[in-house]
Amino acid sequence: MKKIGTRIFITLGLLPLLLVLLPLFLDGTPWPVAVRNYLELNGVKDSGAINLVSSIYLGFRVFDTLGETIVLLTAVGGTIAVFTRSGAILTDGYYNSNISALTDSEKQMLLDDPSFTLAGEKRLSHVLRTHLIEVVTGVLGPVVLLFGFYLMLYGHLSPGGGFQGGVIIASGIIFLALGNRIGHVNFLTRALVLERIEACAFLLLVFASVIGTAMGEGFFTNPFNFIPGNPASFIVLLNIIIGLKVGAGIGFLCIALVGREIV
Amino acid sequence: MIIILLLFILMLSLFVLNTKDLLHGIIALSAVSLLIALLFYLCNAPDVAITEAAVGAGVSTIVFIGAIRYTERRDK
Amino acid sequence: MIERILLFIMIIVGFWGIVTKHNIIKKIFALNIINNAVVILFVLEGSRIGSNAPIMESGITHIVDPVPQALMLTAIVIGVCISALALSFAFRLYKITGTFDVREIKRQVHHEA
Amino acid sequence: MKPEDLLFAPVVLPLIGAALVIAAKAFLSRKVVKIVEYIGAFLGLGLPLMFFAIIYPTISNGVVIYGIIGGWHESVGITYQFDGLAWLVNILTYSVCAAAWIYSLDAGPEGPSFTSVFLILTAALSATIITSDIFNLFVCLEIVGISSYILVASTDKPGASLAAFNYLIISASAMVFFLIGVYGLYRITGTLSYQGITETLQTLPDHGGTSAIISVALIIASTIIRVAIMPFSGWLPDAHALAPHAVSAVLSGVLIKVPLFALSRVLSFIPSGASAGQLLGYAGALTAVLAVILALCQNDAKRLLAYHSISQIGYVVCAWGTAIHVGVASSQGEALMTAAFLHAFYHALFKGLLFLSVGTTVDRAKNRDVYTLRGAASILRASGERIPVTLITFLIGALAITAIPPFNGYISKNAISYALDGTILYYLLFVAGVGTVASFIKLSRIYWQKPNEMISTKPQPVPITAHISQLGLALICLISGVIATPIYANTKNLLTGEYPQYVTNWYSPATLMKTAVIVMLGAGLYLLTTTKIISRLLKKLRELPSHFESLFIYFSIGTAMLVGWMLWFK
Repeated sequence: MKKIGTRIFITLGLLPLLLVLLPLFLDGTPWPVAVRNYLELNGVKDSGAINLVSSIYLGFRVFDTLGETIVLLTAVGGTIAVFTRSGAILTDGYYNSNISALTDSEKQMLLDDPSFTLAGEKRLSHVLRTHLIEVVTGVLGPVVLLFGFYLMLYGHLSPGGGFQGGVIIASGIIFLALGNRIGHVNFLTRALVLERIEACAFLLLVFASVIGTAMGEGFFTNPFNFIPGNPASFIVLLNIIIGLKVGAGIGFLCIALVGREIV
Repeated sequence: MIIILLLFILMLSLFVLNTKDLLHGIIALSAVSLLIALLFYLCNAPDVAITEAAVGAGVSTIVFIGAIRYTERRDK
Repeated sequence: MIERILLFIMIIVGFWGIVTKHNIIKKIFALNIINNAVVILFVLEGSRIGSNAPIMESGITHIVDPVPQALMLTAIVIGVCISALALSFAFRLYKITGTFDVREIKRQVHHEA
Repeated sequence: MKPEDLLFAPVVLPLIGAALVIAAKAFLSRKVVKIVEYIGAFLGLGLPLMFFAIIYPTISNGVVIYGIIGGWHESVGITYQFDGLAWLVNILTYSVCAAAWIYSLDAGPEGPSFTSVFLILTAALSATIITSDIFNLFVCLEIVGISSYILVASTDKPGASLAAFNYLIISASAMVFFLIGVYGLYRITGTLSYQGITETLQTLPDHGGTSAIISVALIIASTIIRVAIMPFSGWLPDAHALAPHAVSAVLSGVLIKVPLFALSRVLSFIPSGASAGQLLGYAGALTAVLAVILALCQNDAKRLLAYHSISQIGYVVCAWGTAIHVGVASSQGEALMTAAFLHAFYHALFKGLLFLSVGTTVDRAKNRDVYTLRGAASILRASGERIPVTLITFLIGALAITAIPPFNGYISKNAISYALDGTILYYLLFVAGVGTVASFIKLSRIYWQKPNEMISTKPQPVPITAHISQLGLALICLISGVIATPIYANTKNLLTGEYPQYVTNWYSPATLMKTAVIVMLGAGLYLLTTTKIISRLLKKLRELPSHFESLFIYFSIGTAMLVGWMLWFK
């Protein structure tokens, strides 16, 4: 009885905000076209990128993107720090790398306790399932990586871009990690390597933002303006930097999260 | 078409919030993300569609699973 | 119009979920849902004014508005970052208290603090 | 290099520092990282102060620097604006952040991760006030938010994680409503820059009508969550009380004020922003009173200080909102705006100082309960503090917050009082002043008398860095109180473009009399709270249950009230 009373009370409390929102959703003012028209005429000429979303994301509003990258960097660092402090041990790659230090029973436990089962789930089929995952992801991993790099490098010409490419690269890295046999580590699936790539890319991004200042063009302007030809070169550069940073960061996060925890 | 997709998204969202099993909720949430990506593709927004598919269905699913992996999956 | 009403219902559902669900993970689900609803709102409404994707290959005119799309790229990423961080707090609280129920966590933490 | 590029120094320099620290952490050994950390902190927190000195002559001549980042066309680029307000808020940010970072060197959370997050937070706070683009404001607020959640949770206390989680969930869902507000504004204006929005709304019939009002109200409400005036402040006490001391100082000193001043640009979009200012002014005055009553109930020393942060931000919001209501260009509005900023700045200094001093004390005494901790002065002496630095700095902070001359709180609180004289707000703030005196008498009791229990182990000595930062802040509190007249004049010039016509006499007999009355009433109130009946009542108030849901219900009702008020008093 008391529970129902609380429910009604909460609903009544939330109602005002939702009522206030309603007029905003009913408002059928036609969507403004001024910016669209401007971009249709001048967008490609100004930024050099055929993909207008890319030209906004990395050209006209690149300062937002810098902020977004910082949010990602902080969130990845913070998430991993909080997980680590709560007793999760970071491992290199998906499986614990120093397997030789374990006793036989612990090894058996590792083999028995499969990858994608949750605590308390006991089924026999899981062993087969891990083998399936190992083979398929191991083969797919490099292909996914290739696709990620394609998206990253062609972001100014076709759908895609640094961020999307970066996320696909991260999934490629996770595929590689899942495809590894126990005790094996790829170069790309080591936590330290990913951390270093991310740190370098962030440093490069911040410097890329101030190169324009040093060249006398202004904050976050294209420093390659003196080269005649395609003005999209700065967007390509930013795409690569952001792609590497996002790929390494998210890959690091995911590997840290699904990495085996032995506490 | 868009309305049907939105109805599906809405139903799946309700399922996400009301299921007793958190793992089912996570999978349904990634299905929501995939449907949203499809919706964006229909809305002529391929860039956002790629991002939503990669981030919503990929990364956030992994993060969610990583969080509930060594905890409990039942919502009592 | 109908689409906006559906999105409005989605926001109600998400907001109601954040407030009334006691399980922390479900609160984060609900946060994801309202974030998704706003992202759809921007992109959907921004696409009403055109019929082509904003990729200016030769001869393309009458494109949709690219600005909301670029803004929503940022919003999607920020949303995921926030939910990852929230999940890490949830994990830590679970390790401390052994439950995801927000009332139970509050009681236990109150005792310890 | 163009001269206006220098404006981005306070944003970019901390970012460079943070990037260097992160890179060093990934590549170098631990000892070298420490050195890079110092370099990064100097780059990020020291060099910008030099930049502010360089730019001061230009800004004080009333020059406002506009521009578009990257030099694109104005309809697509991100605009920025650097004026006197931005200069002042940046000074506030950097002075407190630098002191808190020095304090954290030995006492607080340390290490490269902390330093990098801290530098990122500083850069984002600076960008919040410089930007003049509504979506960029969203991004900046999100960076500020995400780094502050991490900083709150960077201690091992279990409560801190819950506090950080509550803070995260309420402000993340508020930011969704911010985005809906951006949607509404973009739909009717088609632009995102402040100037563009204002100009387009002026051409529309009825200034955009209901949609514009709702959008602006949503943006205001979701930003006010960070400012934490009363209906929206449920998350603050836990987060500020349980965070590490250096972080508490920054959270209370800087983080709750920068969004407020960034908001004053949003309020000028539509004419009904003025009536929103009126409502916020009333809410601020009520907050000042209610929060001080709640502070009087608390038994945890840092939680008491956290409630005082809410109360003092109430003063600031009261003056700020009334200034916007009467019009920033009118003479009362100018005086109020100057007083609001002055109080925000001075509060940042003395509240930072109080958090650091009380933090040092409770760490040595290993007890945070105001009712049981006694004789902290002798405990501090036992820890090797020959000269009672912490005690002195605490007293300076306490005297400043209770508005005793010649410390700075006296100046700013009286500046607010002068400007509000004769209104109901004046009396509300008077009551809040009495409550402040009473609760600081209560808090300062932890230093006197003999320790209740003999401490067997010798407490750790207070590190020198803690002393440096405390003494630095205390010195600024004293100096800025003594030379108040030129500071007031220059602040007024930066905010409004003209110096005051006549010199205010801060030490007039009437004002001194009023201070004496407040102190006496405060002492009386304190004596009253020690009686049995009242103290039982206070205990009841303290143990009132707080629900998670109430945060959202208050947010909902508050937003609806704001919209209703703005629609009613167009």
